[in-house]
This record gives sequence, C-alpha cells and structure tokens, in this order.
Amino acid sequence: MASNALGLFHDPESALDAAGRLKDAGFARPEIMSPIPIHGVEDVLGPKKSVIKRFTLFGGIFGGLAGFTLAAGTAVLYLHPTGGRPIIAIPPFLIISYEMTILCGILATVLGFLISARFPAIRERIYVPATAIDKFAVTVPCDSGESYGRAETILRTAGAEEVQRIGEDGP
Amino acid sequence: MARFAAGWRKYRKPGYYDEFDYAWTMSIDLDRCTGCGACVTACQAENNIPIVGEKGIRNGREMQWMRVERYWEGEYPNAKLSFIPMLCQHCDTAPCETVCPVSATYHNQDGLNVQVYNRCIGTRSCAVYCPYEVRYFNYNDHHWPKPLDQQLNPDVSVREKGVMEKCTFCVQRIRQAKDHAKDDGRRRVVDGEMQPACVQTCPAEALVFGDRNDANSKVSRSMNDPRAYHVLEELNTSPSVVYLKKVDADAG
Amino acid sequence: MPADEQSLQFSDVNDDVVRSLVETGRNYYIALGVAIFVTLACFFFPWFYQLRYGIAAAGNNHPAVWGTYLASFIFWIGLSHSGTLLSCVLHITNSEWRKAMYRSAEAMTLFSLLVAATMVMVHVGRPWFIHWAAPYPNQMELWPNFRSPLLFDVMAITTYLTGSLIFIYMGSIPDFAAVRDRTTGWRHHMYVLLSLGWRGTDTEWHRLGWAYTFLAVLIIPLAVSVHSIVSWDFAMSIVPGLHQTIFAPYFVVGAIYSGTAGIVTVMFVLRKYMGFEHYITKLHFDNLGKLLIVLSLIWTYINVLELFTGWYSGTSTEYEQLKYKLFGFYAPLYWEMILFCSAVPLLMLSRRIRTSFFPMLLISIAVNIGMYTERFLIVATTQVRQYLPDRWGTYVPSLVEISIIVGSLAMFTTLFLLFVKIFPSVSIYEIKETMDAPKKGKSEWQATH
Amino acid sequence: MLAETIKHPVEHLFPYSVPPEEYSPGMVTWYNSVCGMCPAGCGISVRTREGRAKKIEGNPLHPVNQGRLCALGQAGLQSLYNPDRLTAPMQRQGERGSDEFVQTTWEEGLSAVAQRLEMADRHSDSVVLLSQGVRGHFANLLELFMRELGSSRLLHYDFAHPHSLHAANKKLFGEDQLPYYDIANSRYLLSFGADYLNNWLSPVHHSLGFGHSRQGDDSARGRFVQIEPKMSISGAAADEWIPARPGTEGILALGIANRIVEGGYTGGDAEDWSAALTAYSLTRVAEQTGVPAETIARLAEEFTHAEPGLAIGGGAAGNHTNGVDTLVAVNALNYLVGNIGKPGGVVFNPAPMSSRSAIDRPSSRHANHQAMQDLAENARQGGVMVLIVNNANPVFTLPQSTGFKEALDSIPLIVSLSSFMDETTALADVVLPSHTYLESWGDDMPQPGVGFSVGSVSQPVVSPLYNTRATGDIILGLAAKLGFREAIPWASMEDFLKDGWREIYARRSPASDDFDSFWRDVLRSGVLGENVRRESTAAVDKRVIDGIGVAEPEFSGTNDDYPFILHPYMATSMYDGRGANLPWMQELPDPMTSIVYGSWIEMNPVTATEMGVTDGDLIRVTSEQGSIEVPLVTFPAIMPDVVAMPIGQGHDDFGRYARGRGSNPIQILAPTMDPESGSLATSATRVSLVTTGKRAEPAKTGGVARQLGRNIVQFTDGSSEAAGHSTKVNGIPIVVEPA
Repeated sequence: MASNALGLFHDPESALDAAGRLKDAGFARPEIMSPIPIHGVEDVLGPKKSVIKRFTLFGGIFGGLAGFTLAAGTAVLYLHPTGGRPIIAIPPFLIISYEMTILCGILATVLGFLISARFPAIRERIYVPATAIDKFAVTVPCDSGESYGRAETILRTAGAEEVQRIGEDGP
Repeated sequence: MARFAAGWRKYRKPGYYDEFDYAWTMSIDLDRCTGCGACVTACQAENNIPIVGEKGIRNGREMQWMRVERYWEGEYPNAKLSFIPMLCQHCDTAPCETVCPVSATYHNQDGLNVQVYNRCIGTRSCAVYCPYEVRYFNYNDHHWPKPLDQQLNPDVSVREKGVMEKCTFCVQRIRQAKDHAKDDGRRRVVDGEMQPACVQTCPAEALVFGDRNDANSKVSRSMNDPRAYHVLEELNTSPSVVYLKKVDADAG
Repeated sequence: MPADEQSLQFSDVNDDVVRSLVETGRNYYIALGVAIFVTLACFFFPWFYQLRYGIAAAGNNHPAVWGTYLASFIFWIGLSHSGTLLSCVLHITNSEWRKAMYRSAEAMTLFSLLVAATMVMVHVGRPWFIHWAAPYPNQMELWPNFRSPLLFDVMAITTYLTGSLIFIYMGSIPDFAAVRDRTTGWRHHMYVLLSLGWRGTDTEWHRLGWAYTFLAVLIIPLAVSVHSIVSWDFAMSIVPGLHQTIFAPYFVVGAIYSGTAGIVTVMFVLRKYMGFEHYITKLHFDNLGKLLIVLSLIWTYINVLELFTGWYSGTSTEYEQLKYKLFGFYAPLYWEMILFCSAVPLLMLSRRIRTSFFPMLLISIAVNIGMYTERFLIVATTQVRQYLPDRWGTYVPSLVEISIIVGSLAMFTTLFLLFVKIFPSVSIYEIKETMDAPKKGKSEWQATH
Repeated sequence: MLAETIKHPVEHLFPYSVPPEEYSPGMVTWYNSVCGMCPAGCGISVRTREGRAKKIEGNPLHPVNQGRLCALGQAGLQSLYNPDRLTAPMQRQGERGSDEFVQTTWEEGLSAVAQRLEMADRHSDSVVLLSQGVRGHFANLLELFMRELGSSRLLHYDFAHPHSLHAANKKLFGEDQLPYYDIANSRYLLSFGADYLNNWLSPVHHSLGFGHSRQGDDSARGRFVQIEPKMSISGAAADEWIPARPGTEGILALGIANRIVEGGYTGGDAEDWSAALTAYSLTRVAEQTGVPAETIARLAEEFTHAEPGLAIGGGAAGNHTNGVDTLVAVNALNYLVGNIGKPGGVVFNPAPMSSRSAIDRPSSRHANHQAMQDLAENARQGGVMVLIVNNANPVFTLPQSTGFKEALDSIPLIVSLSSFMDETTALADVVLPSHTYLESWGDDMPQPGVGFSVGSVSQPVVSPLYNTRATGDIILGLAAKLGFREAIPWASMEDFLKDGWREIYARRSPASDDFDSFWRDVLRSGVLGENVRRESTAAVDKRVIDGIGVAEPEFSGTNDDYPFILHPYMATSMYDGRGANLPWMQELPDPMTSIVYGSWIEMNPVTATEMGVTDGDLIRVTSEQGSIEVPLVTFPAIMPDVVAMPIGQGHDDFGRYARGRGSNPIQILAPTMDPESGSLATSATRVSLVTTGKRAEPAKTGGVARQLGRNIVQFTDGSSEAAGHSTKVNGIPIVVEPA
C-alpha cells in the first residue's frame, strides 16, 4: 500500500537538507511545506520552470489586438462621425488597446497561476497546519513499508522533530 | 482583403463630411443686428425651451439656446455697445462631439451637430468642452403651468432632467423641408425654402440660413463677404455659423 | 529591524493577526455603526434626493456644469494611487519596509476606487443609463464612443479596479491559509474558499512569486496610465487652464502625493487601534515622510510651471484665468492649497517630525485637504473663466454636495472597517520573511523528549 | 426610489374627444391675423396643430412687418395660454380692490351692466368708455355704441401714444395722420430720442428699414446718429451716439437747422427761416445742449449732403414740457433738406382704409394726460356713473399724482372687459372677460401706415379656451340688451366686420368677383393693400415758421433737492407693462444689461463711484410725488446727471408672473405736461437717490460685458480691402491628427 512520509522540522535549513538527502536516496521528488518561501530550493531539488510568463505574454498580445478591434470594429459598425475625426482614429484607439493589453495580461497571469499551481484544490491533499505557522515539513511518497522506514530514518537523522506516516488520501 | 483596404481608406478619412447631403450654415450680420431679442423668444417658442423662473436664472440655469451677448467698448461719452447673437456653432470639428462617451452628440447627414436627448446620460462634458458655451443642461424637470403647455411644439421633444440640450438649427423644420422636397419630387431643398425660427423672425434680417454646399445660395454669398469671420477662429473648430464684421468708421 | 521586534516569534505574528480578525471590541462596532449611519445619512439620502430632483440639487450652473462630484472623483482616484502602485514598485525593488504596510495600502486603493466609481454615478445626470458607457452588445446596436477621453476612463478604471483586486487577493492567499487553520465557523468556511487550498509547498510559493511579480510589473504602467487618463478628461478640452500638456504628470504626481499621505493616515490608525505597534514602526513613517517631501517638491514645481506658462503666454484667456485663480473669488482656497501642499510638508525635513506619529498624521491629513482643494480648483476656476466673458460666472457647492463629500469619506471608512475584519491587514508571511528564520539546533520540542 | 426618479406622468396625445372641422391630427394649419400686442399692427400668421396655436410668425404679405416679428409679438401665444387668464364673467363680492369676485353668467353680467346704463341718464355724458387704443371697425362699433348711449365720452388711452408727434405734425404740416418715415431708403438717419428699433411707432418695420439701409444695397451704407441722454437699443445700433442734455434735443435740431439755412438753403422761404433761427447760433446751442459746436456743425454738414437724410424725433425728446416744439424742430430739418414726400424721406399717409366714414369721429379720440386728469377730476365730483374699461390699465400707467385710482372710488359702476386681472380690473364691479386677440374677430388699419392704404383682418385662430367673449360681441350684447336694435343690428362681431368690408369691397373698382370669394382671399392673405397714396405737399406756412422755437425744458423739483433727471423708458419686452405677465418676456434678457425678472435704475459709473454706490445696491428714488426702491445698475452710456429706469414692472396684480416684481417709475412721475399737446412729460421729473444700505442684486444672464481684447465682436472700417480675410466656404479644414 502506498503512503507518504512527512517530517516536521524546526528550521528551513534542516528541512532542505532532509529533502536533499531523500532525493539522493532515490525517492520521488520530495515536497517542502513552509510558512515562508524558502530560498535555495532550486539548488537542492533542481530548477523549476513556470508557464506563467507565457500566459502573461499571450494574454497581453491578445488584449492589445482585442482592444483595437473592439474600438475600430464598433466604430465602423455604427457610424458616428464626431469632431471631424476619422471614423477609425488611431491615437484614442491605441489608448483603448493599451488598457485592454494590461487587463487581459492580468487575467491571463491569474489563469496561469491557478493552472500551474493546481488551484483551486478540489480534493484533500497532504497538509500540516503547523507549517502555516512556524514548522517546515518535508513529504515524500513511499510505495512500501520498507521505503517508508528508510524515509523515516533519513528524516530523523536530518533532525525532524516528528515523522508521520500519512495515507495517500490525506492524514 | 481589398474590401478591407478600401474600408480602411474610407474610415481613415478625416472629417468624413464630404459625403453629407447638406452643410447647413447660418450667417449673422453684426452690422444689422439690433439686439432686439426677437430671435431669443422665437427660439424659445419653437423649441419648447422651458421657463426656468427667476430662481433658475439667479442660479445661472437659463436655457435659451439662442442668446444675445453684449460687449461694451470705451467709456462715456464714447461708449459703444455691440451685440452678438450666440448659438450652437455646429462646428465641423466640434470639441463637444468627441468627448461624449455614448455618442449622444455627433455629426449627422445634414452636417448638423445633433444632440440625441434619449442617448444622453448627462456627463455634461460636452458643455465644458464647448468654447462657445451654448450647451444647456436640464438641471431639473421643467413644468408648464396649464394651459401654457398647450403651446408646446409637438414636433420637438420636451427634455427631461439630466439631459443636455442645445440649438438644433431647428432640425424639425429641416426634416419637414426635406420631406416636402421629396414629395414634390425634388432632390434637394431649395435655398430659402426653410428657415430656423430665429432667422425667420429676425426683424433686421441680420440672420441668413442656407446650404453652403450650394455655391449660389444666399448664405454662401454672405460667407464670401469680405466681412465674414468665425468667432474664436483660432480654436480651429470650423463653425457653421459665420459672423459678418460690424462696420465702424473709426475701427480697422 | 528595530529592536522591539527581536522578541517576536513566528507564532506571535499569526496570533496577533488572527486576534485582529476575530477579537472585536465594542469600539469597533460603535465605529462601524457610526460610519454606516453617516454613509446612509450623508451620502445615500442626499443622492436619492438628487436623483428625484435632478442635478439642480447641486450648486452647478452654466457655465460651471462640473462640480465637486467630479472633484471628489479625481480625489478618490488619486487616493487610490500609491496604494497598489507603491506596493508594486516596492515589491519589484524588494524593499523590506514595504511588507508591513502594503496590504492595507492596497486595500485603500481598492476602496477609494469603489468610492470614485460611485462618485461618477452621483455626477452624471441620468445614472440609470450609466451602463450605456460600457461596451456591450445591445439591441440598439449602439456602442460607446471610443474616441472620448471619458471612455478611456471607463476602460482604465475598470482595469485598475480588476488589477488591484486581483493583486491584493493573490498577495493574501497564503495568509488566508494561515488564518483558515485558526478560525472556526463561518469564518473558517470563508477562508477555506478564499485560500483555494493553499498548502505552502515550494511549488506554490514559486508560482505565487512569479505571478505576483508579473502582476506588479503590469500594474505599475497601468496605474500611471489611469491618472494620466483622468487628467485627459480635462486636458483634452480646449478650456484655458485645462488644456495643458503638463496635466498628465501633474495629476499622476498629485495622485501619488495624496495617496501616500493617505497611507500615512491609515498606517497611523492601524497602528493605534489595531494593535500593530510591532509591525508598523517609526521606520515606515520615516520612509513615507521622505517620499512625501520629494512628491511635494515635484508637485510644487509643476504648479509653478503652470503659473509661469500661463503668465508667459500673454493671451487674454490664459492670463485672466490665472489672475482669477490667484486673486479671484477662489483665491483663499488656492493659497490654502499652497500652504497645505507646498509649505506644511517641508516640516518633514526634520527627522524628529518624520519619526513622531501624531505630527505625521496631522501633516498627512493637511496634505489631503490641500489636494482635495486642488482638484476642486481645477474644476471650478477654469470653467467659470472661459473664452466668452459674457458667460463668466461663479460656482458655489450646495449643501447636498458637501454632505455627499462627507458621506463618501464615511463610505470609505465603512469599507475599510469591514476590510480589517476579513483580510489580514498586515501580511503574515511577508512579516515573517522580514524576521530571522529559526536557526538550526535543538528545538524546545526535542528538549522535552 | 431609483425607479420613481425615471417615471414620467401620463399625458393625453389629443386635446379633444370631439375635434372641430379643420382639425386633423398631425396636420399644420396656418391662420393669418393681426398682432394685438402693441399698436404697430403687424400682420401675423399663426401655426396651429390639433386645434392649438403653436407659433406666431410674421405674415410675409403684410407690408408693415413683411414676415418678421418682434419678441413681444412672438409672446402673444402666452397671453392666449396664460395661466392667469380670466375664465368667466365675475361680479365683485367684497370691498373694492379686495379681489373678491364671484362667478356669474354672461346673461346676468350683461343685464347687470345694462340696467345701470339704463339708469344712467342719457345725454349727460355720465357714461365713460375707456378703451385701449383701437382702430378699424371695432373703433367704429364703439363710436356707434356710445352715440346710441348718448355719451360723447369715448376715450382711447395708450400710455405710449405719441400725442406730441401728432401735434407737431399738425402744427408744421397740418397733418392729422402720422407720416411714414422711409428709413429703408434713407442713407442718413438723425434720430432725436426716438427708440425706433425698440418700441417707437412701428419697431419691426423700422428694423427692416434699418437692416436694409445698413447692408441692403451694396452701393451705400446708411449712417445712423442717435441723440439721447441714455443709450437705447437704437443708440447702440447707431454709428454715433450723442448725449444731449435732456429736453434740449429740439434746440439742437434748430441749431442744425440754422447751420443748414446758413449753409446755403435755397428755398423760397429762406429768409423766413433765417429770421426764425437767428437765435440758435452754434455757440449758444452748443452751450445749451452740451453738444460740442463742431459736432453740431458736422451733423448739419453730413445731414445736408446725405442722399437722402432723414430726421425723426420722439420718445424721450417728445416727452418734455417743450415736446411739441422739439418735434416740430426735428420735422423742420426734413423740410429744410427737402425730403418731404421723397423716397428715404417723410411720406404722408392717406386716411386709413375704412368704411362708415358716416360716423363723425373727432380727429383723435386718444386721451392725453390732460384728458385723463379731467376724467379723474370729473369722477371725483361724481360726474361719472358708469365706467367701462376695455383692456386699458390706467391705474398702472398713470402717475399717482393723477389720483386716478382714488377717483375710481366715487364711480358707482366700473365694468372691465379685460382678459386679465390687471390693476384696473381689480377695482371693477363687473368683469366681463374678453377673448384675447387670437380668439376674436377684428381688423386693423396700421397707423402710421407705410405710405399707402393698408387694411388687415384678424380672425380667431383657436376656439375660445374659456367662457369669455370677444370685446365686440360684449358691446353688441350690451347694445342688444339696451335695445339699440335699429342702430346696431348685428348679431356678432363677425357680421359687423363683414358688413364693413362689404363696403370696402364695393368701393373697389371694378368689383371683380363676388364678396364671399373676396372675403375668403382677404382672410387667407390676412391683409389688403390699396394703391391709395397721398400727395405730400411740402409747403409750410410762414406763420408756422415764425412761430418756430424751442424753450428750455422745465423740470419738477429743484436741482439741489433732486440732483438727477429721471429718464423712464419702455423696456424691450414689457412695452408699457402689458408684457409683464408673459413668462417669455420676463425671461427675455434686457438687451443692454441682460437683466431679467425685475426692474433696476441705471446710473453713470463715474457718478456711482462719486456717490459711493455699486451695482446691486438698493436705492430709494424720491421725487416730489413719491418714492420707490430699486436696485442700482451702473451703465456706461448715460449722462452723469441722468438716471434711467425701465417701465413695465412693479405690478401689484396682473398674474403670477407680474405680481410683486420690481417697481414702477410711472408712479413717481410729476404731472408736468406739455402745454401744447397736453401729454405727460414723462422725462421731466427730477429725483434724488439715497442708498438704503440693503443689497438687491438683479437677476441677470450676462457675465462680464467687456471683450478683453478677445475679438469676439470684430469690426471693420467698411472699406472692403481693409475688411480682412474672407472665410473659406466649402469643405472643412483637414483635422491635424498625430500619427
């Protein structure tokens, strides 16, 4: 039966240390839960890539085009000559598309964030409330009792204050 | 693609006005104007302009679309007074049109600067943008004590509170004139066939109205008068109201 | 990091913040009650009266068709700046001292934007048709006029509102999570939803960091554009005194100026009445003070420029306009503005004043009074001295207008009071970041075994 | 609540359930008629829809106004649809002037009046009919009626009636009719106090002439000179405004005349003239009038060589103790430059087109101030049993010093035929409300005419709004009650009118078609012109010439106690006060000051600073006769020792729009009269001004009335090359757009 080993640490260094050891020991990528973003995670567990920047970029481009199309299109749809300006007046419409660029950029960024961070969480996940306060947790999936044992020892030696065995579907 | 290019060229054309049927224009001869105010009352009668009452005027909320401004020159005994009727100039490059967020005011096919009461949401920006300050806002609903309301002109709507209004060159009369022209099988309204209320009544015949696209209309001729000028010409609003300079032997 | 925070532990932060959320004293309810009452009595009641009676309830006339409503609109938009904007700038230049105050600053942005939006509703003659200014497909096949500066405004403010809302929300997701674990009942459910199931895994932190930075980068130019566009509502007219190229920067600077002053005021209140003495410290007031001085100098400079160009132009229109502003009917207000926005802030040159809370409060309030006056003068003086002398007049706000100004302040307060009970008004995790993380070594837990 | 704010009241689309014949929804019907707002007698065409009058415009066929109309004429609609109209006959209930009336029927009302008329002993002139100035057949009807009543006391009373002008014309030319002043064709107009563009005689016609003379023909531009102590609209329109000491206009005219005679006047009667004018040397005239000698000389020069020049006089110039002489002097100028009967000069009018010349009508029924005083006096002595007032309002337009209001108390029966509850009607015992001119039949022969004989018919344009009757029908009704069957057989005013026009029709040669079609045509066109002209004889009797001379004007009150000369003038919109109940007229800004809704007193700014008063100060204006309070307005173009005040406001009745607004300068006028014409010298009262310390800013629409070098009104010296640039006619300037 599959399960997770969870070690609670008092400080970020030892948590990182533990995570590193687990990784070296051939475990699947461990997960660190912390009350604050920890620096240096990439050095230990390897770099992370995020798709958010693409979302932002394409959102922005789309917004820009959409903005101009909206302005120009509606102007042509129902002709209202005003102030001797052309029906399609570039400078004002550029302002519209500028705003739309940013709006869509923002919305796309949010979308990107939700998707890439797998939010909102539908089903229960492994979580220890203490990590929201001042504890640092390292979790690693263990496919067998034996592997859990190894994980536990690694965690303990790394200085875990407490090690729990948590089922696949949450504690 | 070609259609797109054609459309682009068309809609990029500044002004877009040369496709209009008419270019209604008024010329006001300041050398004739006596400031009698007949135009003011005529306009008030024709266009259902409300009576705002003394309080209204004290609060600076008068509604007369056509007003006569007065300017003094010099001091006694050489004081001179000049009158200048001021009404919506129906500018071809009107500042008021561009600012309206809902297109409640725009240039129509007659080259008129029209105000769509039903569309107006009352931001009042047009009134600020208008350098001639000829736009009037309905600060409250106006009532005509009975039976004064029986005089109201059925061809002109009565404006509700929160709506901007201004001179329309008596658009209702223009419409009727065009309809008559159509009924008579004529393509165009002939010069002098239609006059706004103010022009119609002006006792000194200082006001002339017509289509400036028609080169030999009365108004075209007076526009070519060497005395012709626009008020606040430097603002490049290119108004459709032309003033003829007042003749003053000691001036010039 | 000031000495008095050395003792703080991570857990204390959570305790303090959660306490600020769940523990509500009688004073709070009294304050809230008063705020709500004033909002109803001074804002909504006069407004409904005006809806029935027409804008005649206000002091407007021809030529002064614009009045305090628009002035308030600019004022609130202005106040909204430097909330989110400042927070973004500081985030990107990751300056430590931002972290204790940015949450409430952003909230300020949000709420002043909301109030500004309602001011638009109050301003227009037929608010029940205001939706016509929004671009949506409709049976009339009529679309708004995208050439209009006012529509730029609609677009910009919508964007800014969305942006700030998202920004403040995203920044507080981890805190929602933290609070979620400590609350019960309806609060718990609410925070469960708000926190989206945040666990604080390294991946989540990483994504949040990226997204947050991107948002910050996007919002800075947005904020700048918003107030530029607000200024264009005026500058795009050809009214002497409004038709000026300097207006966009003038407004932006003014906005950030009043916004920053606003932050100082809010900081003071939070510090005093929400028990955040440990988090909001002299340091913040000191830095904000420096910022205020810079802004006040720039603002003064632009004012002088305005006068100079007006005087130098020599045209009757510009000159009369100027004369009226300086010595006309509204002159007392003008000099009051100069006093409050150019002279008084110079006091902050002394560090003692910058680092003492109450004087800072007074100064910040003075600045915002001055800035409101500025907005009022921009609207009032220019309109009543336009091209045709025969149309010159004066404009005096009516009681309805004044009460609505008061009411809008109360509305802002109400919203803010509600905010501090729902949002962690200082950011838990960023405060923790500023503190030294626990060191390696035997913890109390091991000691007990 | 929001929903309520956008709710609209339900209104009915059509006024009738059972519409009249010519009524068809959406269709416009035009009726030609005659304007009844002032004595000028302009022709109007009224636009009606759904049986309601919508707009009054000038009748293009009418020679007087040629399709144009003044503000007051436009506002006629509001006298028709005035919310304060009298809706039914009434009898007085409480005390006189207590405004307590009880409604009654026409039957009762008429019989009540008839009984008293019966009782009033015939041939004792104890019945007085005081009517506003009326012309045409209605005037004849009044004559008939009064003749049958055996009373000679039929008085036409108009405050603004130019008695002095009539007298002057009679004196110089032996003319009963006022002549026609051909302004249109004159190229130099010398106006002595006549506000001809505002309300002197026939303003609309004068304005037409003014416009034509100014820019009508390209060869020459007419030059206009206005001589008056306070700039009027005509003064503003003039090229030159010359302030002459009040009342010395005539002396100035004679000074000019003297120059003309000296300057080689070649008439048979040259020496008579020079003899008569020797007294008026340049220096003396200059010293008396306060007009520089060179100016006088120049005026004489320009006037003689103008092609042609025209001199008119009236208004304030005629309302002095020397009014008649002044106007004689002015007319003499026309005679001296020989423009009598010439185009652009003075053209004598033919006798007004009319029938029933049978009735012997005194040369003028118009009651001057003397006559009104006598009437008051006689009434006080109980010489008046019944007073019938037709739309005249003497209580308002006579000075307190006349004591007319008090005199009314001793009249047993006062009948008012007014359509409004004006000050006089408020004192009536029986009120028989009449139609407005837009509801009733009538006709008019404009005086002064336009050089040929003109008659125009006024017809009802809407069905009567209320239970009122046309004045003519009321008179006919009374006549029927009194049993004047054989003399006054007509059933209705319409019949009477038609009968009259039958004679006019019969007089026409050859009678082309039958009367009915002729009548229809007249109704359709609204006006009938006959090519009946007068031979204008330019001979002036020697005795008249010898008698020429203008005395110094006399004023009531001494210089020391009353330092200012009061110059009351008729405001554009109010005329003699009859416009005060029309909201449009109340809201029509005064052209010179932009003031609305109220009265004010104008003073030279320099004098004001000397007195230490400013605009908006409430001033107490005191004459020997009484005092009124009125806000001060500084006015750049008024003589330092003259204060001017508009007439027309200050009603204490006359409907919601007029009541309790401003004050009435007539009330404090001294009863000084011009001995020759017996007309009130309205400009001959001295007043003293004291500030009350209170403020009373008059409501005005205008802001600062100075251009500040902004070239809003632009000038040119007329020479076409100097006139500057010409405006591009076609196409708009390309919009300069970035990108």
